[in-house]
Amino acid sequence: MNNLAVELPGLSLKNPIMPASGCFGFGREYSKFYDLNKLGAIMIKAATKEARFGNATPRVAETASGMLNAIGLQNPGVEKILAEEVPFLMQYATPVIANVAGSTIEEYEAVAEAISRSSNIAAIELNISCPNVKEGGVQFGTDPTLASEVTRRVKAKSNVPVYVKLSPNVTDIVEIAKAVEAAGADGLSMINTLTGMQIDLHKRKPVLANKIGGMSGPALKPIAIRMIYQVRQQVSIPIIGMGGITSAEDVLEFLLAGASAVAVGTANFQNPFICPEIIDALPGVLEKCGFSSVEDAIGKGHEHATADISGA
Amino acid sequence: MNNLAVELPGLSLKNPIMPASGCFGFGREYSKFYDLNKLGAIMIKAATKEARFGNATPRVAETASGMLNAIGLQNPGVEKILAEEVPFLMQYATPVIANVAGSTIEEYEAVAEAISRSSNIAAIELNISCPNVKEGGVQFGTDPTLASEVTRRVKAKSNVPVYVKLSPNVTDIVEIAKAVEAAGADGLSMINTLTGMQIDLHKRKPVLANKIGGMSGPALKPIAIRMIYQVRQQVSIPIIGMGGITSAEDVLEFLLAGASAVAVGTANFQNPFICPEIIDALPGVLEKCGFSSVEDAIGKGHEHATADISGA
Amino acid sequence: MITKSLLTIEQVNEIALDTFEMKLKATVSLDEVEPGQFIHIRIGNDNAHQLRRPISIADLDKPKQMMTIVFKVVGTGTETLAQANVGDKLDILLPCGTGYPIDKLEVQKALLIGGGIGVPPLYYLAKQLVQKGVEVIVILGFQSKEYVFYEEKFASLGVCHVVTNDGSYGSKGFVTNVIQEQSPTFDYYFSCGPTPMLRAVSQTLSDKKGYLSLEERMGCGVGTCFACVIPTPESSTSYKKVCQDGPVFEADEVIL
Amino acid sequence: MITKSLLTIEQVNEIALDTFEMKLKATVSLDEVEPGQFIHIRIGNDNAHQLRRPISIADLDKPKQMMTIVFKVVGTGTETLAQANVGDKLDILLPCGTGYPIDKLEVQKALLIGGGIGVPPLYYLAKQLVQKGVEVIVILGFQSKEYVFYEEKFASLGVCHVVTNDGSYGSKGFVTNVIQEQSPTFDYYFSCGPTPMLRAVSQTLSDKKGYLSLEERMGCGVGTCFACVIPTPESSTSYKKVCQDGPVFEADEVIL
Ligand SMILES: Cc1cc2nc3c(=O)[nH]c(=O)nc-3n(C[C@H](O)[C@H](O)[C@H](O)COP(=O)(O)OP(=O)(O)OC[C@H]3O[C@@H](n4cnc5c(N)ncnc54)[C@H](O)[C@@H]3O)c2cc1C
Ligand SMILES: Cc1cc2nc3c(=O)[nH]c(=O)nc-3n(C[C@H](O)[C@H](O)[C@H](O)COP(=O)(O)OP(=O)(O)OC[C@H]3O[C@@H](n4cnc5c(N)ncnc54)[C@H](O)[C@@H]3O)c2cc1C
Ligand SMILES: Cc1cc2nc3c(=O)[nH]c(=O)nc-3n(C[C@H](O)[C@H](O)[C@H](O)COP(=O)(O)O)c2cc1C
Ligand SMILES: Cc1cc2nc3c(=O)[nH]c(=O)nc-3n(C[C@H](O)[C@H](O)[C@H](O)COP(=O)(O)O)c2cc1C
Ligand code: FES
Ligand code: FES
Repeated sequence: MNNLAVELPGLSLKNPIMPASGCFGFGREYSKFYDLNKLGAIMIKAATKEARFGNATPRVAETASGMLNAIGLQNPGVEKILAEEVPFLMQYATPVIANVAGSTIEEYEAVAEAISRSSNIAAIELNISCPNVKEGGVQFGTDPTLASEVTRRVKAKSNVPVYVKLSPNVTDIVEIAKAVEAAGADGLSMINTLTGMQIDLHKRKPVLANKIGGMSGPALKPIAIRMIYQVRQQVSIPIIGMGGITSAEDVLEFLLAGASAVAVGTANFQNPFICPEIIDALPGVLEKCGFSSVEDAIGKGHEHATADISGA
Repeated sequence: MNNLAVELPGLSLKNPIMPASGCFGFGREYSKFYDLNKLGAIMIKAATKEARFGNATPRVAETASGMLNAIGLQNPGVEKILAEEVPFLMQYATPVIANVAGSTIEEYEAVAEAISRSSNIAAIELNISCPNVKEGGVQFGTDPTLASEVTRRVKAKSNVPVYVKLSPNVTDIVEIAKAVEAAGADGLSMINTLTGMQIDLHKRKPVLANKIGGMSGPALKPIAIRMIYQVRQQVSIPIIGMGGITSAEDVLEFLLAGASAVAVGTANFQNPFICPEIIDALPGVLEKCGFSSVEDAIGKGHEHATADISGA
Repeated sequence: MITKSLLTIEQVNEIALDTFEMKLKATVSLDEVEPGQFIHIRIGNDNAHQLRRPISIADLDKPKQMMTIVFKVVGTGTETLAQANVGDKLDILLPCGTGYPIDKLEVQKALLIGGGIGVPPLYYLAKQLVQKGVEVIVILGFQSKEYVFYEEKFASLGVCHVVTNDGSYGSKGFVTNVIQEQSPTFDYYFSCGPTPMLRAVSQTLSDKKGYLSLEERMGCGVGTCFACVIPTPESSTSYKKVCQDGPVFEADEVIL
Repeated sequence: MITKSLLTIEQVNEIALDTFEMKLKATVSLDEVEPGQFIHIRIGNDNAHQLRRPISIADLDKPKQMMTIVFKVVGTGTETLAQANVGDKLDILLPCGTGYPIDKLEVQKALLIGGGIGVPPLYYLAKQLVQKGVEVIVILGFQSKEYVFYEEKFASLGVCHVVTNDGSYGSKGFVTNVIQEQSPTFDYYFSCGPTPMLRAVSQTLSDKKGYLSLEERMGCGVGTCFACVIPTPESSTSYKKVCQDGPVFEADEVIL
């Protein structure tokens, strides 16, 4: 038996590790580093209705144990992605999760509809949390009413499960999570980046052309763990967790907090082999911490173990 | 002329560097490392009406380029602080800023009143953002109506300027900043910690006894810079900035974002000499970046320099 | 007075599983250092690690300005420390905390009880006691055989019992089992180890006078942040700080 | 194909103010590496630095598997790199990007124009061109005298003009001033330096064929993150990726 396997709506994962949207392109580049069959799933880069160029450069900056990005949803548009990018991934026995973005509810609906006409996509990750575009994106993720509305309408157009990707830039993440659960979301994906800024001391202006960007990487992990832990206590749909994962130990921490699977983003840039390395290390870490399987560990950080009096 | 001096409501600072509340106790310990006269000001540990023990331990955890704390406002109560702690600081020509906390508006008022009876406190830092107590604290900092109400009532009881300390755990920090400005705040102090969690893989429960704690340190800096930059554009009262400062370069980044002075918290734990070291390094950093003084740099990250075509 | 200084690593040895002994050369005087005190070590020199790590002083050679520490790799900080090379410098605060007040005690016979990484500070304590003419009996508890260290060193100073949780070395069980079986006589006991062990020890020896050295997660290590407080019996808000008032306390001074 | 490997540092020298030359020994073959390609270097081995740093290949000795890089300390990453010791290993991605396509070009005479830290990749390019029998003319621009490096190395390969912004060495001004004054004849120009310089160069030489090597902040360095895109003339959404399609582009292929 494979003790890494996880069953989620629409997703039979051989292991709980997938690259995060926007950090793996459409898989071609990293497929030269290793066999993508190894991955639990692949979350591809955000799709909008039409092609977008995205923001001006610089688009990234490094922060302490993290980075800022303001790519701005650059993509060739959903039809081109389905026609030219996704077929490449069909050679792998690895489910593809499409990240759906938009500026209006109608655009979200149109992208979801296009994806539903394809048979190559296993699930939708509904991105209501992109902090890097002027319109849409994050405002849908910070207002429970809008979040609920876009979820409901995208669900109606979709023939695959919809995981709603939440923004951490909110006062009360549980409120948003409950709203999208009530609106029919099949799962949650959390968290997207936290908005931040870096200022260039010599140029006397923000480093990023977009001024503000989304912070990702290990710096974000405590925030992600806290939010997943809180949401897990009040919502019952499964959570795909992400935010600063760089090791199998981090994966277990997300499982304990209540995630059923995880995505690895920024760490791919530091180490292109990070996903397979984590997958290889995970069984050992589970065993060392006394878990028989991934399923066994999910949510276990909510039960409280008692201390022992051993001498060491 | 001292090019580090800054004038703020109630505070004539010889330099813009002060230790942050909760990271410097009441000054006694660090006074053994260096002369506290060196500091621009001192923000002392939070005071409540009665003595509080705070949370159970463990109270701190390390995160990537940051830490979590859940001290829980442990303090001997405002009267004891005024009688037993503050007099020690009176030997120094360094203004003392008292951090005022509470669970109810009445408690905040009572603490502010007690402080106003003392002549040793130069300003109040109104802590409506402590994430580590069950009641009060952060809820006042996340709701603009409550934030405005507590500010207005504390202002009415105070005879020194009131700097309201904002929580970053909000969807829209500008809204809160505007509310407290309208309620009469003399300045802002931003930001407090971002709530996070860490889970112990072996014990299968959150590391902190309080489960959730506040994240501070360099990991927080991009968030602080972004929030100060945003607030600076819409609010005119001065800002004391903080969040992850570990160097004079960081200080300049906060000044450019719009802070008029800064506080250094977590970095004191890594290096007890961090405040004097930053103060000594600041003139050189200002000069290298073309600023004649601290006042000259404040808010300068909002004007956009043009690129040059130099060969390097 | 606590100062910040650099210690040069002169030697690193793995003396038991995951357990490293490090010999450090100081440039500042170590004359004022007392048994039971600790150093607060910065990890790395960038921002990755914000908190220092408290490690007890396991041995001192004051004339030579040499210090020994012994630590177990349990996380990223101690792992980084274990990978340091001879010649590297450690940024430390020293001496931290309040040690065992042996100069103020009337003691002929002492019982030393150490558990796991609580063993190291007892070694310098034992040496100091023996030098003062005190007879020492030592009980050391470890998880299992692979983790045992310093047995011979202690044995050269007095009677030394080793106990392992799984019985893979010495007797099987906890340090408290040895206390109960051996019922040693002594004036004072001195114990260091994880809190559950100290709790068991102080309950078992509730009719004796003793000192406990506590472990608590620390922020500043110098008394400012209130991370490391432990409640005391006086009132519901009374406390001591492990980093400053401790790590060594009289057994009845704190509530474990 | 890009691979991840470790390079061992065999030598580090400060060759100009804040400018370091590093000689690196590879364990993988460097035979496929082309002039203008870069390596993407991990900084440190903990989490403090999430992004690798792109540094051009300044010279290669393929039989000996030796590589030279030259970099200027401008921030925390290059500062950490400059503090590395001989014997340390660098975790790198190699070879990244697309270099100067000199094997596909008909060229007798080439003009090389480098600015600041854009100078290094031109050195290996110049060597390769000269080896192919191409005559090279070199113009190097630096901020000021203290930053000048590799002048003699280039001078041994062809005519080399140095210009500094402040005139403290060579002629005063920008590389474009030298182009205008000297009006050199050539078939192709090859330029590398900061974007404003490349823009000026390509405007000055708008009637000539040339290649530009661009600098852009990078995330992945391998084409997945879209951090490093540059617009191209075809449409309002058309682009190239500096890390993958570049860093070398034909001058009219991209919009600077
Ligand atoms: C006064 C005192 C003396 C000590 N002396 C020794 C000694 O001589 N040898 C030795 O091996 N260990 C000793 N310890 C325990 C040692 O400090 C921890 O094992 C060490 O800090 C773990 O760091 P880490 O980064 O490897 O673990 P991590 O778990 O990654 O550390 C994360 C954080 O938790 C803290 N932490 C984790 N475990 C402990 C613990 N048991 N006690 C206190 N803080 C902890 C760390 O300091 C750090 O802030 C002592 C602790 C104290 C309080
Ligand atoms: C293809 C390519 C080749 C390069 N070759 C060289 C070389 O041979 N020698 C050399 O000295 N420099 C070279 N650079 C520039 C070099 O990458 C930067 O100077 C370096 O990344 C700065 O890192 P830092 O941490 O010191 O600076 P920081 O400012 O602290 O870096 C912060 C972030 O900004 C990025 N960044 C900062 N400046 C630049 C820049 N000018 N270009 C791209 N990214 C930048 C860093 O990579 C990092 O992600 C090259 C850049 C590119 C794109
Ligand atoms: C360069 C970059 C691009 C990203 N693009 C997207 C995107 O298109 N859609 C999306 O939902 N999230 C995007 N994200 C967010 C990540 O998917 C992920 O939620 C976040 O980075 C936190 O995970 P990490 O810390 O492992 O990177 C992007 C992140 C980065 C760093
Ligand atoms: C251990 C600790 C205790 C703190 N206690 C208080 C407090 O009592 N009152 C308060 O307003 N802020 C408190 N803070 C928040 C700091 O004052 C500061 O806002 C925050 O830590 C960000 O700055 P830094 O990253 O430099 O630490 C505390 C922070 C830490 C780390
Ligand atoms: S560790 Fe800060 S008070 Fe003890
Ligand atoms: S740096 Fe990631 S696509 Fe170029």
